[in-house]
Amino acid sequence: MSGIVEIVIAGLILLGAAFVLIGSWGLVRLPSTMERLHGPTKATTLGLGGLLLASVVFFQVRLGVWTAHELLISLFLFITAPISANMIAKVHLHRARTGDRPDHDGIAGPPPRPDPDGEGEWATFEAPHTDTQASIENP
Amino acid sequence: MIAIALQIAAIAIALALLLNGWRLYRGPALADRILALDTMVINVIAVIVVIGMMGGNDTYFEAALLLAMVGFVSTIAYCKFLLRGDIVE
Amino acid sequence: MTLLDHLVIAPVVIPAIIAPLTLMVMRRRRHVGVALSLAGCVAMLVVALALFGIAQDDAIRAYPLGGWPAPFGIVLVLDRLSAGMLVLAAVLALVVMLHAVVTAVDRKGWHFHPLFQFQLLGLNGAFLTGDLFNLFVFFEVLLIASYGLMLHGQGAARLKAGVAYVVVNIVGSALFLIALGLLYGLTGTLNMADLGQRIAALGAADQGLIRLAGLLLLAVFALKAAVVPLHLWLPRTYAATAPVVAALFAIMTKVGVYAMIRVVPLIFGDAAGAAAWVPAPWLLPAAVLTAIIGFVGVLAARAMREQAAFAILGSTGTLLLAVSCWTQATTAAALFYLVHATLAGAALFLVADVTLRRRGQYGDAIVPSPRFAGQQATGLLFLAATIAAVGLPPLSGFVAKLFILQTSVTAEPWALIWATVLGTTLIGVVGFARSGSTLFWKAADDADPIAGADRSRAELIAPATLLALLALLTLGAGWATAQAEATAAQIYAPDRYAAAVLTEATR
Amino acid sequence: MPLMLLMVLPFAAALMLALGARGGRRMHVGIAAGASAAGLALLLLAAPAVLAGTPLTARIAWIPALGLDLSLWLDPLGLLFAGLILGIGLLVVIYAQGYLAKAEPTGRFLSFLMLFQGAMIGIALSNNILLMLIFWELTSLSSFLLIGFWRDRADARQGARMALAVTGGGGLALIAGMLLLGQAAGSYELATILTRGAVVQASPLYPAILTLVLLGAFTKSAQFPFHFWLPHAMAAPTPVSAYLHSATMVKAGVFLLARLWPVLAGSDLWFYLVASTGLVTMLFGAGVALFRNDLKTILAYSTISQLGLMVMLLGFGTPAAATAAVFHILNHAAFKAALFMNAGIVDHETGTRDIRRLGGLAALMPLTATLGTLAVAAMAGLPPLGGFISKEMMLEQSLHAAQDGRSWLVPLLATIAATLSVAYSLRYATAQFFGRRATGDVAAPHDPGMAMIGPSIVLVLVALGFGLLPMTIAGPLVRAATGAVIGGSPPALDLALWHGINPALGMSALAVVIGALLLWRRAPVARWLDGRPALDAKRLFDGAMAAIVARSRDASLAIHAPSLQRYLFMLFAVAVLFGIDAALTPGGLPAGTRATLPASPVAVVAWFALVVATGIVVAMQRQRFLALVFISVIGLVIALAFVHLSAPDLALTQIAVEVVTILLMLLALHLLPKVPPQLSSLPRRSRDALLAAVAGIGTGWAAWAVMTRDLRDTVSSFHWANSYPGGGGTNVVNVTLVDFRAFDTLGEIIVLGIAGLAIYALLEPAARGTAGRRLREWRHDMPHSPERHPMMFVMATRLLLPLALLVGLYIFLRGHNQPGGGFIAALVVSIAILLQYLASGFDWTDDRRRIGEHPLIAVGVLIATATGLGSLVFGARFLTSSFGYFHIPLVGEVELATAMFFDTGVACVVVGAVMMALAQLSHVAQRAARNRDQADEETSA
Amino acid sequence: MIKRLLPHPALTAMLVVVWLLMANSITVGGILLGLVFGIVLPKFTEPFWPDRPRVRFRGALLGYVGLVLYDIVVANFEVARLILFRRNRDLRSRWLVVPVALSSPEAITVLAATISLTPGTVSSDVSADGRFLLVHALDVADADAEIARIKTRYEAPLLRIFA
Amino acid sequence: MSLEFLIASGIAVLTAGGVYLALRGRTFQVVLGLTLLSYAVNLFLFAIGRLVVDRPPLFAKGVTDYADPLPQALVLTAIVITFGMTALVVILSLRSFLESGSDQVDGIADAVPGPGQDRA
Repeated sequence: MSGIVEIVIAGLILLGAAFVLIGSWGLVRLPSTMERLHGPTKATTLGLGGLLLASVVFFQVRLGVWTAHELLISLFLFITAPISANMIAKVHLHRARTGDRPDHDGIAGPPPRPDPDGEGEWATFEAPHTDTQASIENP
Repeated sequence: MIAIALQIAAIAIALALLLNGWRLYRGPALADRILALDTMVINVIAVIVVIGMMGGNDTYFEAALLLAMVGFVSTIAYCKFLLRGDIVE
Repeated sequence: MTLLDHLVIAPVVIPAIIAPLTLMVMRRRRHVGVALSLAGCVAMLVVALALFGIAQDDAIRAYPLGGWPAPFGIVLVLDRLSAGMLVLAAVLALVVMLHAVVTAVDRKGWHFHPLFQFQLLGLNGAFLTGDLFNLFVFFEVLLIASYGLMLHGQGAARLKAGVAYVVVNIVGSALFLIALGLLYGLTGTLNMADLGQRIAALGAADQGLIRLAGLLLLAVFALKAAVVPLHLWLPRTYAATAPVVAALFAIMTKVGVYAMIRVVPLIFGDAAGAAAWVPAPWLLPAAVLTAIIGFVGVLAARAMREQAAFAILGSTGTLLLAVSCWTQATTAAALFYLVHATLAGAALFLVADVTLRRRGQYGDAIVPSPRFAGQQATGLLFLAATIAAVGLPPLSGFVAKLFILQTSVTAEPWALIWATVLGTTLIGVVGFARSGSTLFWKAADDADPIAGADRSRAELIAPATLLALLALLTLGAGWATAQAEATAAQIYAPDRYAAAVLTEATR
Repeated sequence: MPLMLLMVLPFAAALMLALGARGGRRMHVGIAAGASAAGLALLLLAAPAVLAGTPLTARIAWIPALGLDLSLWLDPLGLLFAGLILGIGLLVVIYAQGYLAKAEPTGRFLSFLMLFQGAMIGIALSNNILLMLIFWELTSLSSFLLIGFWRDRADARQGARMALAVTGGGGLALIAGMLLLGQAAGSYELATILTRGAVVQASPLYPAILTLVLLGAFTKSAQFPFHFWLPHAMAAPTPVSAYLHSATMVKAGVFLLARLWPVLAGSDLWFYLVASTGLVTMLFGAGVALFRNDLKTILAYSTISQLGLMVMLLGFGTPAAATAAVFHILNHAAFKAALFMNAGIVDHETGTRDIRRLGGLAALMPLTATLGTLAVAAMAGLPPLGGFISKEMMLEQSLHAAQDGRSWLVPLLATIAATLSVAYSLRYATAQFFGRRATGDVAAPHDPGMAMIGPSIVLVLVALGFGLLPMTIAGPLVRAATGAVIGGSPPALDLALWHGINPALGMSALAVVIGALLLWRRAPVARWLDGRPALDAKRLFDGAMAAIVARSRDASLAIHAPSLQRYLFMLFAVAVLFGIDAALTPGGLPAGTRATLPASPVAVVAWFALVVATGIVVAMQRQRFLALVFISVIGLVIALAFVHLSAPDLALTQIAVEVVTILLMLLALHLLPKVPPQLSSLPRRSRDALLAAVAGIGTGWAAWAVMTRDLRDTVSSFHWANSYPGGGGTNVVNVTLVDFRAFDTLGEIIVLGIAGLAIYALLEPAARGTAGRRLREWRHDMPHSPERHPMMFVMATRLLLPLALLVGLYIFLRGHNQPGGGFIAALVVSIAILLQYLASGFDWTDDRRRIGEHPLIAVGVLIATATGLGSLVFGARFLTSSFGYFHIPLVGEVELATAMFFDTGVACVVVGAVMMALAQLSHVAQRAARNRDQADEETSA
Repeated sequence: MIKRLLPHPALTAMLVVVWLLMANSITVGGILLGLVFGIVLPKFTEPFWPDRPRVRFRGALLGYVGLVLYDIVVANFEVARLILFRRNRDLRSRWLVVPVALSSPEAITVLAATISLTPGTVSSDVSADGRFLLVHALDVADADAEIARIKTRYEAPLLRIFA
Repeated sequence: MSLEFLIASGIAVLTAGGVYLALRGRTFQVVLGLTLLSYAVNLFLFAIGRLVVDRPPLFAKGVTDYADPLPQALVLTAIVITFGMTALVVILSLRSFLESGSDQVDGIADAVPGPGQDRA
């Protein structure tokens, strides 16, 4: 194993680990739910990404074959992580609005209405319209 | 060198897990806890990858892949439960 | 390798095929499903009888599944004990199934037939297997099928009792797994014959753990067999479920006893060090209490099903009195009684079923009701069933009790055993005399007979068949006791078992 | 063979009567009488040989293991008894024809009667004491049926139950006694036992044997203090009383004493127990009889008294006394049966049995009165009837008996008893037949037809004959029977009315005189007695019984309270107790010496998370939802542990199962109440916590002890070595599952399949009935967002479905060689489909599914089983796998294994069961929601 | 013919690639098997994904992916700095309402996912009529500039891809 | 601290928690208790194969050090069976609640009947 490759691998590992840690630190230290939601995205993206890249290189060197399948993990996370974030945000919005503790709104305050002039409301607060093309409400 | 880096990474991730645990324990909102759990799953994937490299075999890949794929399902389900009560409508 | 050699797997394979088939056809063609199910029961009986015949040569046959030799793979073992249990299960199943079809209980809910077949699969597998973990698996099969059957038809009381039944048994399964873990962790094997040999070779440091494993196994089996104080689930469960199902369950408690009889001499025999005959000191007092509580319950019961449930409890106690002596002779007596008690318990439940169907709103409560259709015939059946249940002559229960009393006389606490057997019999007699005279003699004043004269007499066939079988068992008691003795002789020769199982040729 | 025929006849008759219960009354009587007569004829045929000293025997081997054979013999004693049974049986059957009302079910009645007759014959003929036990208990049972024949009458039912309880209970004691006797004598064959009296009496078991046997005999023969059931058995139809309670059943006890006389008699213990019991009973019965007013009750107490007499005689243990007993058996049978029939006639004709409402019947019913008076005379022991002779013999013997050294005591008491019996006998006759005329409810009673009166004529003639020509009629039989009783050569016999003047004659005369005087002065005593609260055995018995039942009920209810918590506590407690037991074995539960593995920081953190999460789950009383979240944490930690500890398959399974479990619980939680459960009391929680702690520490310690031990050769080294060459796969866990232990897996998928079926059966009807109503009444318990199907989520699941299926296929295909396999693949697929349900709703998804859960489960089990059977075709064992490597152009080397088919079956069942559980559960929720909407519309409209 | 076999070539291609990645080797057999699955699975799952969008401009797609990856890395460092060094009270976190010109739900989802994946912004909700995205930003000075950036940098290419 | 200790104490904690919860009176708590208990049992069964790090039981020629595959297979079977049982218990308790209106394990009525007065 050549020195440079080793350094690359070690660097990637440390980078990944650092972002994982920072993400979790953000989760702890940021002041309210919506802000905290930003922390873990680092872990999902660069944190794990770094570790997985390190793994790719590592096993290439170790076993002599390209084992790119680690990238699949990232692929799946890229598909799923935004959904998790979205749903958690919805929960936050919903409970902040209906719950008995409105102070959960955090720094940004309550969300503005989508269209200041229109009648519309966010989907969490109002059942999605069924007549728009973007609607996926099942009949 | 890689070994040392892995050790450091392991400790860092362990620390991260502890932090997640703290958030999970403290809340205060349910959304916070779900978020903490979700993050924990991500971090466990990281642990698994690190363990895989430490042990030098890649049979752990599947576990990580599976977690990445289905780990979010429970997060979603918890959210859906809080939003709608009924997770399947 | 002739087809006959493969017959051992038939008791498992037949229901494994019949059950899914009935599941598939049931929705569209009910009668085909019912016919299939009945045919399955008949086939199982035929196979069981054939196996019983094969086992008559006193050889112990091992069937290594997948061709993997014991102890590495799972073996099925055909000996007199397993063959006998198979026949018993098949006979009971056929009769109960007939009754279920005749009384249309199978239509009262979903999936009666597949669950029934799976239940048999579990029973048969448990009787045949020579591997302890596999025994666990089949315990689970028969348990979960029994949950389904127990809840068949539902209703609030049944569901609540079901929760208790299921939860308790799940915890029991957890204990089973822990015991299995200990055994494997200490010996590195799961085959029963192999376990016996390896336990004998364990060092002094392992004695406590192996004793623990043995005791935990005992607890599990005692839970299944409903031994005091682990019996608490039984009265409620059996009284709450459909009587037909309860009739089938008459054999469920016996599976626990079977497991004790199978496992203890084989694994925890003389050579097992601190674990030798490990249940012995605990089992006897528990059996005494079980018999007493059971028959006192018979006396105290206020409904026929409750009474039958307690009778089953009492019979388990009596049975375990014999088992707890752990001698070849008492085990033979126990086996004979086991067969009798199973059929008698089932008969009681079937009679209860017939009665409660005919009494309308009075159900099976032990209160006087107006005259109802077939009161004479039902009363006679009840009389015969109770005679069998308490063990009075002329039915085989008396012979069985004599057998137990005679063989247990060599045991240390024989006086206690005798007093319990005879005393509980008296309590049972009084209890059943009370309920029978109230149900079938006493009539509620000034009331019109309960409608239902059109009730089919066919309902009486199944209970009558069981009682006829008991009569046959009495007449053929000479043969049956000889069978029991031969079976017990095999059980108490674990070396022969081990030799047969562990040296079977590989694939 | 005639013995067997004799034995079978009554049972055959009973069976015929039972089957032909709808036939005519004449036919019924014909069958019963025919059977009795035929039996009697057989007996007569056999009699000469038997009396000549060669007992008939017959034997059919039955249960050699028990020493229980169908072994019969007919010796003189048996002959005497069988003769009584059949002879009186015949008369009773004839009498019953007249007695029973037209509406009564004679078929049933006679069937029971024949059953009883068979049982009695069995007792008389048994040459095997175990066989005798069977018949013994049968008599109790059949008498239960006969006493309770008039089932509508409360006293009949109670009387029947009481008789059964007492005689059946005694029978149980007898069982123990007989078994011990067999043990002591070394045989259950009566003929053999009878020769081993010395052995038995020398045995340490002798007192126990004697006590137990006597318990049986005394209960059956209504000896004090077990007598109380007999008067209440009078609720039976009178033919039954005549048969059972005079001539036969109650004599079974006496017969037993006589039968076992050679073995058991002769000891001091025998004398004291038997003779004194008999004496007391004789006195007591006679005394009570004098003050009763019901005809049958008087007869019942007199029977008790007379039975006491016979028992006492046998208790004396001398051959002469035995002779007297045997002769009195005959006499008593004759006159008592006649008297019962007489009472029945009076009852039948006048409508009452109350002696105070009767009188002067002699004028109206001369024949009845004559017969009654004669029979009473026999009972009173007046010449020239047989009763006189046997009473004389009794008094004579009492003089020879020395009780407790006070030689005057026995004769005195015997005389008193004789006096009393004279008194009640005379009262019985005079009050009914003579004096002031009173006829009960009927104006002009008259003598009944021949069917009813005939039998008593015969009996009274016999009784007369016993007195006038004793040696001719009874001599040979009594002599031979006595010989059989004492087990030696029969003593010289001289039965005659006149033996010259001797003390016995004096005592007898005294008894008659004082008895008559007593009757004269009876009224004041009776009045005095009427004012006293009588000690009523029945009330005592019933009260005791009711109390016992009530206490049993309380105890049973208290023990079996419907409490799952109790069930589980017991189970855990037993397990903990066993743990303690094991820890107390010598050596205890030591830990081993195996080197341990160091723990990494991650492991410590994970452990910490596990412990804290468990604590929170336990402590989370208020928030069930959060408890679930922490369960997820625990699952995650365990999956991590599996990964770390070299179990990738387990980790995969754990991860997938965890998700499904959480979904399931959330679905259920939705419909379950989320109220904070009430806390149980502090002591209870402390108790549970203590138990839990001990259980936890014990389990943990056991795990520690095992883990720190070195393991010898395990069977899994074979699996390791054979998985590739023999199983065709490198993933040993998977090869174990689908090959080495495929049978386990077959069972396991069946468990899953059954779970699916059971769940379906549970949930399918949930929308109806109470549950349906409750679902309809269901209301939101928290504010809900109006959005059902979040767009991003739905879109993501659409892309994820094909991807997840692909992953599932991948995991499935490689499972044999790498972590994975059918089970995990199936879970992945299930989760992918469940995601669709989550995102797009039940209806939408369900419409698009192609295969139902039921066929999946069915087909899965079938595939797995068929794969196993496939190997049979190739001559291999069930579930034998085979595999091969095939070269396919372009693709290259491909491995195909039958295990894959098996795994396909596994996968099908798993998908089916998982989908069944979750889809069905969510469907209930669905229906709940729909019902709710409907209800809302209705209320708003 | 090809159209019928491969109604969704993009999905098929994706499945083949994923398969090869999982199998972790590129062999003829692997590709063939992947193709089989790539053809069968979309067919099989068709009912679950009605109206699959047609994806154009494959080059644009790749460019978009590269752009997003680049942004992710940059944003990661940016946000890491925020988390580590910015005091809470100095955080300028706020809600952004992003009007969306995209119409198909798939496209909107991709846009929202992109926003979420780049640290610093999380798309929290869609308006009920699907015309606005609610985005939470961790720290923005100028909300309108940020909205404009999202629209030009992400939405514009997506409009071309999901034409 | 050794891995063995962590596992053993983990089993102990899970068992204790499971036993305690199973003895509570509400079906949901009992279900949670059973879940904990089954975790404990699975870990126990797994642990009796002894702990091995980085040696998954994937056969390769010449390898002599590997995790015992048999307990793993047993645990797999146990997990599956436990899942089936858990599913049944969950649904059964739900069903019995629907039928009797009380989620007390023995159907004893509540002081506060009906579902849901409290936030989840």
